[in-house]
This record gives sequence, structure tokens and C-alpha cells, in this order.
Amino acid sequence: MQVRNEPWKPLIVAFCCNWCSYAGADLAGTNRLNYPADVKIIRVPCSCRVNPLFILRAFQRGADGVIVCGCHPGDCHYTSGNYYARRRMTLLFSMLDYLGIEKGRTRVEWVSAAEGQKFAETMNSFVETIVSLGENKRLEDLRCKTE
Amino acid sequence: MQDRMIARAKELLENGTVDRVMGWKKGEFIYDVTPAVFYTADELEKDFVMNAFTAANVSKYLIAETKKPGRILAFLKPCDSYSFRQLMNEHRVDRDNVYIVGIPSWGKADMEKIRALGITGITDITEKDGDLLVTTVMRETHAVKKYDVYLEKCKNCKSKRIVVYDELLDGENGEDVPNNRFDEVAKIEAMPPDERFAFWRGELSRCIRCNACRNVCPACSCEKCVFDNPKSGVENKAPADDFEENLFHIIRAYHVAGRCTDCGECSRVCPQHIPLHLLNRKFIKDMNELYGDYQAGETEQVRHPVTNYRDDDAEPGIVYTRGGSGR
Amino acid sequence: MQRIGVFVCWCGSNIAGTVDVKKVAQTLGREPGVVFSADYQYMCSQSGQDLIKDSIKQYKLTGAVICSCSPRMHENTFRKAAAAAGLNPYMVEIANIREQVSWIHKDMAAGTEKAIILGRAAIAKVHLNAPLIAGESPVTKRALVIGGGIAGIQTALDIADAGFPVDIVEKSPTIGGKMAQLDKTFPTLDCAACILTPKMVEAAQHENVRILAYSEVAEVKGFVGNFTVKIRRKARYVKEDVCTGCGLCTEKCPQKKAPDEFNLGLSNRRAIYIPFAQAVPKVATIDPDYCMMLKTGKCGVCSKVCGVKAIDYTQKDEFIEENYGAIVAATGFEPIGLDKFDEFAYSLSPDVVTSLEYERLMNAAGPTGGTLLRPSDLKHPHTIVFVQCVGSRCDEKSEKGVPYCSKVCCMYTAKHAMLTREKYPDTEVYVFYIDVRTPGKNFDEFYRRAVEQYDVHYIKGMVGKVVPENGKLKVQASDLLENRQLHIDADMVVLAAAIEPDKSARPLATMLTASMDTNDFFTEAHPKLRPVESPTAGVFLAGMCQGPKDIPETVSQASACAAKVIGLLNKDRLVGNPCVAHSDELMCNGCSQCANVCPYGAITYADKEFRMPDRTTAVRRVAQVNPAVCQGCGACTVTCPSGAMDLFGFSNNQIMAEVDAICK
Amino acid sequence: MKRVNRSKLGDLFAKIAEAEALYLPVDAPEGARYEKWAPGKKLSNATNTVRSAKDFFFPQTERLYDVKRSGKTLEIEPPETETESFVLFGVRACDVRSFKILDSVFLADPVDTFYKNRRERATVVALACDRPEETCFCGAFGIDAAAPEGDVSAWFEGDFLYLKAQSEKGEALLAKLGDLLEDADEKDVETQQMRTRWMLSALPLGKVSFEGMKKTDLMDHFKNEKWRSLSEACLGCGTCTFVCPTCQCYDVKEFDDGRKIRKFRCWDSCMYSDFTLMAHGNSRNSQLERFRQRFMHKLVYHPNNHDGEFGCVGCGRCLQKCPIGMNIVKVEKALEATHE
Amino acid sequence: MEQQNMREEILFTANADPKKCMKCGKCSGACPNYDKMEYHPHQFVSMVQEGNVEPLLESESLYLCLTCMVCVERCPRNVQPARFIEAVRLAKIRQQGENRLKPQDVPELIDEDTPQQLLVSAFRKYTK
Repeated sequence: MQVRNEPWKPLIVAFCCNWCSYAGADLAGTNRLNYPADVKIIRVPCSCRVNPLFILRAFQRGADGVIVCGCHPGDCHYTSGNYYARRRMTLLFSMLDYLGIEKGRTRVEWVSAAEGQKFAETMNSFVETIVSLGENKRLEDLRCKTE
Repeated sequence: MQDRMIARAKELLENGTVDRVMGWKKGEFIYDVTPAVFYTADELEKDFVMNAFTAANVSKYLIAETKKPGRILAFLKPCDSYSFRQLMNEHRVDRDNVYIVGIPSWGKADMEKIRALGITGITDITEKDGDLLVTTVMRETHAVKKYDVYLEKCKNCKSKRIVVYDELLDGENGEDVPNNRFDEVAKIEAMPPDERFAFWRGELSRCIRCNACRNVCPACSCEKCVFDNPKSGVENKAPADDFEENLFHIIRAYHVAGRCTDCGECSRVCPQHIPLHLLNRKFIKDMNELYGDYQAGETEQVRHPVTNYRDDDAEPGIVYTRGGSGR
Repeated sequence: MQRIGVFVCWCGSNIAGTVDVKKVAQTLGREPGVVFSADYQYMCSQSGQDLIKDSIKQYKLTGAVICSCSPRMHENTFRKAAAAAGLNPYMVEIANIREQVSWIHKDMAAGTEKAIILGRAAIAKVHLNAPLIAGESPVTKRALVIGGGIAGIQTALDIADAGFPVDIVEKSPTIGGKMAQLDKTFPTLDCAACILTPKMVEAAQHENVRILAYSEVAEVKGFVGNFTVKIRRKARYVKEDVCTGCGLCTEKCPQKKAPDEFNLGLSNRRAIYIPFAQAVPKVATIDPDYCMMLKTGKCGVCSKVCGVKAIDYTQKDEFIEENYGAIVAATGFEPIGLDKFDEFAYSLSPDVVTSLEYERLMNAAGPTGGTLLRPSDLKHPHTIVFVQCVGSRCDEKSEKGVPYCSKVCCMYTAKHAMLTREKYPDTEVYVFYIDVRTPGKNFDEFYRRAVEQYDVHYIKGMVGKVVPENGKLKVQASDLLENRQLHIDADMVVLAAAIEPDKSARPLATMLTASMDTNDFFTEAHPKLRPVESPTAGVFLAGMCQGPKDIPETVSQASACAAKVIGLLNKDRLVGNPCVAHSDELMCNGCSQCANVCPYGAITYADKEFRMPDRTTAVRRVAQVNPAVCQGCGACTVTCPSGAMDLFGFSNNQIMAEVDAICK
Repeated sequence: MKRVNRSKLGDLFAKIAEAEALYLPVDAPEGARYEKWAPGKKLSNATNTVRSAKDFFFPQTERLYDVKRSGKTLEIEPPETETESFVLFGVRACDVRSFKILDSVFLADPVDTFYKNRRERATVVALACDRPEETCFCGAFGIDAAAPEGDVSAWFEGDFLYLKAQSEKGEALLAKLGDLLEDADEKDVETQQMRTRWMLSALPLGKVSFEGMKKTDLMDHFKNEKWRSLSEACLGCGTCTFVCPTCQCYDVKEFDDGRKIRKFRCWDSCMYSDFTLMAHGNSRNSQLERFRQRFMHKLVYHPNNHDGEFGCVGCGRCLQKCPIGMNIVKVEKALEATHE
Repeated sequence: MEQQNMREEILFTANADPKKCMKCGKCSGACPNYDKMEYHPHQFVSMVQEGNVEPLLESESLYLCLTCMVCVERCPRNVQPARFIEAVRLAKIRQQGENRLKPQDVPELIDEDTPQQLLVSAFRKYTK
């Protein structure tokens, strides 16, 4: 959440699995690949650790976009975690869409440890999408508004 | 049918097959029937009822009942039997401790819909050839077509088949029923996003968080719901603002996704007439479309679409790209 | 309330260049629960670590947040430092302000703001951290090798040599596997038996090796270091410890019509038999499908002739149960069935044989005594056609064969061609190939020798059909380089049938909760970095069961596998990763969804008695996580609707606290 | 007694709404509900609203104060006091009586200032019933649905809405409406009143009485064996509590958004497993105990503490809404039956 | 038509993927009319893949394929060479446009050596 008189900047939460995407983010850093500071990363052991509750929680607390990153299907460190994550997120995103939440506020992207470039590109494009969608109004909790 | 059920229940009590009977008990009016356990033939004779209003799904009660000593007789309607089978798959009920008599169900009436017709001061309702004759205090009699006042769940019945039983009251099992239960979901999907949002705000904003939908749901059989557990971080008692209702209902539907048999109890009991089944059915429809047809409770399959996967599942982005107008 | 210390690293100018580290330290120092904050040039240096250690002691810190580089870099360093100062290492959290902030942002203000937010998230998490102690479990210092082929034997010998007892479970009456059936081995052409049988004998005589032949694994319980395996010892009807292997019974047995599996049905054996002369254990076995005594109760010849009274017609299958610390799957392979390849007339003519059958026909101990005779009329064949890639490299949609390259066929076909030409120079040998794949030491030289020295006709193209006609096999094939169709009247056709994993592998994988690929090969934990381990801890892979490979590769993998097993068995206790799932039994309703998604089979269920709030007691099924097996992915935690299943180190509340801190 | 032609109802509402907010029942997807009047909104014909009128004085959630944190210091910020007065139009006799019951709790010492503030700001226009439901049993509590209490009592009869001020607030309201109203005779509504009273007595619950409850000792009620079978099917949801006009239990909770902590209160239900959960645990652990608490409170404890006044007004909402068809009338009958 | 376009059209008609071919030649090894054909089943696949379709269009081989489908049956990669031959044949016919053969002219042209199967399958295909 930003203080009222400042221009709106998007707030983006990225859940990254420890083995691929978090390492991919590290590689993006090592290669000095720029992406907006609006993206804040939370490390989870596997994309299958991401509970739909966490995503809704982020929106409640003022996030404008949530992205979940994991190993490419078939490359999961735990063999099947990202497959479960894929189904869960598909269903959740579909439900959010069904409730009329703007398309594109949520995304899943598979980023391997070697894909620093892809990580940075993904984050850049996601921030762009969120900026075009504007502030999250439909899933925010009014109690979290600064008065 | 009520008489045959009582007769059969008495036989099974007498020959020692069971020591008690799960059924429905008469109320003050024809419609306020209560799920109840009967222990004697006298109780059955006096209070056991089966009529157009015995809609309550009794399968959830069997979680507790089958843990008690002895064996209970349960009359299961087709939709109840799906719920029961799903509970079996989840090891929530002890199949050995229940004797199931499958009973056909041709649709139950919704008292709220009768009231919505503007009939007040009802003194009596009787059933006659698929019609309900409603008598009022002003001595008027209204003939109401049962179909017109069917509960939502009966109007969109998916199956007349009893999927788990020891015997069938009629000796014959019913079959799956062609239905259009996903039409309403498709209708909402076809709306533009803003309209969808407005629709759901209108519906969900009525929520009073009485938890009836959750507590009646056979799939919601957690020892303690996350929404009741102060340690969960999401516990809440009140629909404190718009978000809270969204969160509660999304997660409620998500937690039963893959396990929901679409018994329709959530919508039946909602005092605020929120079409909760449309959330559950959305998940069912999505799972059918993306991962192949699946009916929870139909078989002994324990891995449902949410606890399963295929290498070549669709990517989540499909949600934003697949067909349907207004998407 | 925690007492948290915040340590902000400059990383020289790596961080300090774009993040105002002083401001970060000061701002985070004002967060509730933070009692100390500092910044330092290199937190990972010895003096930086000393700063952390001293502060932990001086300020009685219960938690520490290090704002530095990626936790993938120095999490361990800082955890060790904390542990050295008496703080539980899992009370340390890292805020990654280098890779995620200073290296990618150029704006000092934005970078500093983000660093503070990431620091807050880490602080929020530490508030909910609890000291974690890695679980320990003892290691049973005994290994089980499933499969007694060359892979299994080599693994067992290497483990045994390191001083650990090993059991080999082999489903057939003798160990030796497919290699025992081979004649010569490429590329050196030494005889298979000459190099294998000494190993078999060594295994039999090794004090640390126990061979459980004619046995199968029936049930596997437990986890890494602590497996309990039930083994079915199939009834031989011969007392294994009494039989001397003299072989008299196998000569006197009147039943001569039993197909000899060792010769792949190319010859018959008696109902009581010893598979081959060098079998280990060298003990007779009665085939209950053919024994007249067992089938009709009339005969008993073997019992009468046995000098040591080893025959026991009343034997039953027995089960033994044994504990193991590690399990090696070495279940090997078999050639695919050729019923979908009618064009090669395999089922129509006995003179169309598989390569493995050809091995037996060439073998001195084989059905023809080593003379190459074709099966139909036992005449010497003058024209032999070899067909490569029969069933290998097939498209999945063609619904026959396997999609992969079987890897060994090119080399053994060259070997067959060469040996045939050497022994019988009057034979014309044709090899139809798609590609000749010979990567390996001295492999291509070997193949070239077949062409250049032995005049084997290598033809690029494929056989389209084989028709038996007038004692000949009419072979129709294409020669792609000459762009012509060939018609060869052959005496024999040898098919290089694709190989596939042994049928017993799939049920075994289920018992081991080890994963398999779509071709039923065992999956390795990592295709490059952990090629001999299964993702299931404590289960290792050797030989063809993991993928097609030749003998040298199999043996090296077997030894690698043994090294891994030895490494495991060498430990007295296994220290687990404490960031594992755990079930709150009071909340669990036993619905079993978590077990459905657990890739490791770490979740089991138990009926437990609970005192209910209303003072009654009730028995309820609850999930229990075996921390030694759990790898901490968290799939179960999301599946659990009530939140009864949670993950240490990444709990629901910890992650939500991070979310909250980032979003406020 | 005044009256106004039905055709001028819109003008009447507009006139009221000029000066203060006007709330009245309108038709909605769930039945009828109170909404703030705006031009075009029509008064519902429904006998009663799904949610009761207590929401206006005792809303489901209510902010108590915010605690803000800057660094390591705390700052407390109470909500702004509401000052706008409002009119509640169309409250039925049962709901009007429920205010009296709520008053006995919230206005007794210590006074609930939030509640008191709202009560003082409200003018209640009560509307007499003319089409009672089979679930109505207000008569059992001495409530006359045909002659409701309230600041103003109102009747629809023929083409007219009849209004009668019953209090100073009521007088003031009618005075403000001035020339919209014309004088009327009380006799005009008497026929309707007699008909309504007859209908109520002729309906299935017309003869229900709770007075018998008072004849039996509290502990006998408490120990009654019937509680077991009565509560057996209870789902433990809060429907009955939340639609009830007299249920007044609440919980005080916090919401922490990271920058401030909001203290708020919200309705609680004695049917919930964490009702009155305390550090030591729960005082009512089984659904039986919780179920018993609800009915003991309404039918035994409340009259014991409040001069024989039951904690129920017979509005019948719980009879209509309970998912398993359990209700206070069944409970009363079952308990009385054991002592006959 | 340009070769490239022709190639695309043939690929479209064939609805099969020549890239799956591993050039084993089993199709041609199995082909019963191999010796009569100038271009053989495997060549159809690889020449279409390479875009070298002109020679195929001009070749008699088009009409010598018996459409016996053995190449399809035997192909381990599910490439279905017969589909390519058929596709080239169709391309040829479409090229001819109005010049195509009329049914009444056929009997005169029938060669004693033309396999019956070819005629039957041709009739089956082109008379609807």
C-alpha cells in the first residue's frame, strides 16, 4: 500500500520455488538483469507449497498482482510438486476469473535455475500487465486502507 | 413409500440387523422435518416421515453415528449415497457399521419457493399426484406443481442412481439423469467480467456468515475448520467486509473441490439464498473440462482431480485464453 | 516475544552501492521485537560472523535476520555461526538484498525501500520461527540388492567388500542374469561366462553376501536406513542346504518336455533341473508345472536317486523378514515380445530368432553345443540376415515397440556378425541398419572391423518383410544408399529386439514408492547429478532397470551405486532435514488426501484415541508423517483443508506473515 | 390517528427522507430486507424481513477502535461518532418488541454506548401485520401483531396507510409530515385488527404457550433428557442466531493489517464451537450443551432475570430458516411434555 | 505453383509429419511395387520434406503406388508414407484442373498391366 498522495505503484508478490525459480531470480541478479522493484519475492520450497489462501491473502493486504514460479513441469525437485501446483492454480485462477477479477492479476510461470533472463523478462512483462490493469480494487480488504 | 420404509426398518430392527435407524422426524408442519435417529418400532410409527420435504442429506450424520457401537440403518437417497461414498473414500465413515437401504427420490420441494408464490398463513400441505395442495388459514387451497417448487438441487438432479447400498427399497436402481446443471455456470462465464463481478458482489454481499453452508456440507468434515481456528490466521466470525465474503466462499469451494458431490445442500440451507452451488459447480465444470469427467463419490477412486495430475495438463494461463464469449 | 538481531551486509559495494545499508539497519532496528541491528562490510567474513556470534550472546538474541546475498549462497554459513553461538540455526532467516535488490536496481531510494520491506518480511517470519532440531534415525547396516544379474552381483560385492552384509534377492533359481546367457562380450570378445562366473562364485563365497535365489520381494515397509522387507522364498522342493548339485536327479527325471528357460525355449530340460553348469547356488529345482510327482503324486524318481535325501515334495513358499538400511533395484531387462512384428515371421519360422536366442545358438553350452545350426532342420546356415532396431525407436503412436534406442543392439549385432564370419567364413552375413551407433571405447573400431576385416554386408535400410518359403526365408528389404530393393534368400534371420525393463520392476517400484518413467524404467533422483539414486531416499538403482546400458556401463553404475550405499550404511545415524511436514493430530480427520499427493509415501495413518472436549474419548484415524522420509515439499500442506498438515520452516503462518509484511 | 392515501406513499417516504435517512423493507433475492430508501424503492409486501431489524442498533460487525503503531509507540483511535438520525419504517410488532429485550441487555448497566447512540437516533414506525405466516407465534409472548408498539404505529387498510403516534418522537415525525396527512378514525382499522387476531389464533401455532416453562425448576429443565435427541441433528451453524431479532451475543476481535490493529465486535453464536472460548478451554464442549444454552437462555434464564419476559418474540424466522427444521416451538413442546 | 507452396499444400493434404521419419527405409523395404516405381515410398517422404516435389509430380510412380498401405503399417515412426504419395497424387490432379480424365475415356486407356487394386481404389476416391 502506498501513502495516498504518492502516485500509485503496483505491488507484486512472487512466490518462487527454492530449487528452480528462486535460483533463476538469483541468476537474474548475478547477471544484473533489471526488473522493477515492485516485485517482492517469497521463497517457498516448491510451487506446491503455495496455498490459494496465500494468494488471496496477498490481494487482501493490498497486492496488485501475484505470480507463482516453479520448476518446469517434469523438472520438479520433488518430482510432482509443480504438477499439483499447476492444477491448483488453474482452478483458483479460473475461480477468480469467474468472480470477475481482472484476467492477468495472477500468473504462473515456470522458470528454471538457468533462466535468469526469463525470470527478469517474466517479471517485467508481469509488472507491465499489472500496471495496465491498475490498482487491485476487487479483492482488497477495505480494512487495510490507510484512512 | 413412508409406510414401506417404516415396515422395512421395523423388520431390520427386529431381526437384529441394525439397532437403530437414521431417518427424518415429523415436525410442527409438513416441511420442518429433522434428521433423527430412531431406536424403537414405536418411535418409527409415531414420528418417521418421508415426504416432499425430507431433503436433508443424512450422510454427514453417519460420520459420528458409525463410530458408535452397534449398527445403524440409513435410508439414502441417490444424492445422499454419493456423499456417503465420498466419505467412505475419505475414511470418514465406517461402512461396516451401517446398513444402507437405497431409496428413490423424485425431487424435493422448497418451502421458500412456495412462500415466494405469495401464499401466507399456511395451515396444511398435502401431496397428490406430484402436486402439492396448500391450504391457508383463509380456507383457500392452492395447487402447486411440485416441479415448479423443486429445490435447485432436484431441478438439476444429476443421477437417480444409488451408488452404495446393502439393499434397494424398490429392488431396482435408478440411472444417471441427463441434466443441464452447468448451464447457469456457463451463463455467468459468458458475462463480461464487470458484470460477473457485479453479479457475485450482489450475491455474496448477502452472506451473514452463519456457516450453514459449511456445516451442512458432507465434504466439510474437518475436525476444525480453518475459519474457526484462531491459529490458522484466517479465522473470522463475521463477514467483516467485501473481501471476507470472497475469501470465505472461494476457499470453502476450493477445499471441497474434487470432493464435492454436488448434493446441493449448501444452496438449500442458505438463509440468504446465495447460489453457492454455482461456485462448487464451477470447479466441477472446470475439472471436467480440463482433466476429464469426474464425479466425486461415484466410484471408489480416492485420487480426485485436485490430488492428481497428468504430465500434459493445461497450463494455468488457459484460464485467460480459452473460449466463451465475454472472456 | 522474540529478541531479534538484524545484520545488514554491505557485501563491499555490491550491496552498499545501491542500498543505503545504514538506513536499512536503522529502520529495521525500530521494528517490534528487534533489539539489535548493525551493518558490516562483509557479514560472511570471519569477523562478520564473529559480530553475529557476539551479538547473539550479548543481546541474548532468540532470532537473527541477515540482510545479505541469496540464502542459496550463505544460509548455511550463517546458520552455522548462529549454532556456534548457541542459537538454534533455524532461527536465522536471510533477506536477499543483493541478488534481489542491489544487483538489479539502480535507484538507491527504491533499492533501500525494497531492502527494508524484504527485511521486514524476514523479521515477520522469524517472529514465528521455532527452534528446529533435525530428526535422527538409526541406520540398519545391511543392504538389499534386488536382482542377481551382473548389476546386482557387482553392487553386492562392492558393498560386501566394504564390510556391510548384503542380501541378493533373485527371482530365478540362480544368479547370473542375462549376462550368463551371453556367449562373448563386445568389444573384447572375451567369453561372458569366463568373466561372470568367477564373480558369481565370489558372491556365493563372500562372508558378507547372502544369496536368496528363487525368491521375490513381497512387501517393503519403512524408510531410508530402516526398511523392513518381506521376502518370499519360493518352494524349490529341494532342500537348498542339503543338495550337493550332483545333478543325478536331473539325468534320471523321466519328464523331458519342460522348455529350458536358460536356452530361451530352444531346448528342453527335465522337470527337476539346474539351469546351467555354473549356477549359483548350484542346487536343483523342481518345476511344479511339469513334475509328475507334484501334479499327480506318481513318480518320485528324483527322491529315490538322491543320495543326500534333499528332495522334499512338501515344501511350501516361505516368507522371511529382514531389516535393511538401503535397497538397490537391479531388476534388469528383457527383450520385448515380437507379436506385433509379424512382418519378420518370428512366430512363423523357427529360423527367425532374436539376438539373445542367437547368443544361445552360438554358445558352447547352448542347445547346439556351440555349433551354429539353424533350429528348423539343424543345418548349417549359409546366409544370415541381421535386422537392427526391431521395436526400438518407434513412435508412440505406432502402438508397437518402444520409443527409445536400446543402445546395445548395434554392438552385439556387430559381434554376432563378426563371430559368425570368423567361425564360418562360408556364411554371407547381412546387417540391415538405420544408424550404427557405436559411442564407446573401442566400439567404432570394433564395428569397422566387422565391415573391413570380416566382410559383413552392412546395408543402410530396413527389412520390410520376411516370408518363409521352401526352407528359405525370403527377405525383402530396402537398400537406401543404392536406392534399390533387395531380395535375399536367407537361411536365418536374427532380430535385434528392443529391450524393456523386466516385468517385475513395476510392482516393485510401487512397493518401494520409487517413481518410474512412462517406459517403466526407474527414475533417477537427478538425471545428471544423482544418476544412481531413486528420488525415494534409501533406494538406489543399478543396471538396465534405470535405462538401457551395456555391461561396462552397468558395472560402473553398479559400483557407483555401491559407493552411495556404502556412504549411507557408513553412517550410524541419519540426520534429517527438519523442515518437514507434520500433522496436528487434534485437527486431522484422516481423510487421506495428503497421502495421495505425497511423492515419497511419507504419510501413514494410525487410529489414535483422543480425549474429546466433552470428556469422552474417541478413536480417530490421523495422519502421521515420517520425518525421515519426508523431503519437505509441502504438497500435503495445501491439500489439507483444515491446515492440520503444516511444514516446519515454511508454515502457513510464516508465509502469511511474510505476505503481510510485504503488502503492508 | 392520521392517514395518507397509498398513492402518496412515495411522497411520504420522500418527505421523511428529506430530513433523515429512511430505512424500509424492500424485495430482494433472498426475500425482503431493509434498505435505505431512495426514489423508486418500493415497500415490500412480505410479512417480515429475512434479517431482523436489530441490525440497525446492533450491527453484525462494529468497529470499536483502531490501534496504530509507529515505531514502538501505540496510538488509539476511536471511530467517529455517528450523529445522523434515522427512521425505521415497517417494523413488525415482533421486531419492535425485540428492541425492548435488547434494551434490557445493552442499556442496563454498564450501558453500551454504541447501542444507546443508535437507539436514540432512531424513530421506529411499526407496521401492523395483516397476513401472518404459519410460523408466527408472537401472541405467545403477549404481542399484538395488529396493534404494534413503536414510536408510530401504522396499518395498511383499503387505500390508506393509517398512522398513529405513540411517543414524542412519533409525534415529531408525524408533525413533520404535516399536510401530507389527513385525520382519520381509529375504527377504520379495527376490522383488520380483528381479522389478524383471528388468523393468528387459527394458525397452527395459534395456541402455543410458553408459560408452562415457568412452572418447572431451572435445574429440571437443565437436566432434561430431551436435550439429547433435540440437539442430535443440530449442525452447529449460526442461522437461527443471526436471523433472530433478540440474540445479542457478540465477540470482540482484532484485525491486524500490519500498520494498525482494528478492534471490532461481531455477532457471535452460542451454536459455535468457539463460543465463550476462554484460556482454560471451553465451558460448553458438546453441541448438546451449546444447543441447550440457546434455548435455556431464551426460555429460562431470560425470564428469570427479566421479570418473566421471555427472550423470544415469536417472529418465526428460526422456524423458517433452520436447515434441519429444529426450532424453539419443538423445544418448548418437548420440554413441557416431560413434565406433564 | 512454386515448389514451396506446393510443398505446403501437399503437407496440408497429407496431414502427416515428414520430420518424424528416421530414414530407416522400412517402408520401401516392405513396398510390393518397389521395382516398378521410380521414386519409392521413403523418397516421397524425404523429397516432400525437402520441397523437391517437381520430380514427384512428373513421375509415373504416383500411379504405381498400390495404396496397399503396407508402408503405413510397417513404419515404426507413424510417418504414413502412403499419405504423402496420395497427397502428391491429389496435387497433381488439382494441377490438371479441367484437363482431368473423364470417366468415359477410361476404358480405352486401361492397360492390361494396371493392377486392379489401383483402379478400384482410384474409383473409390474420385467417384463421389
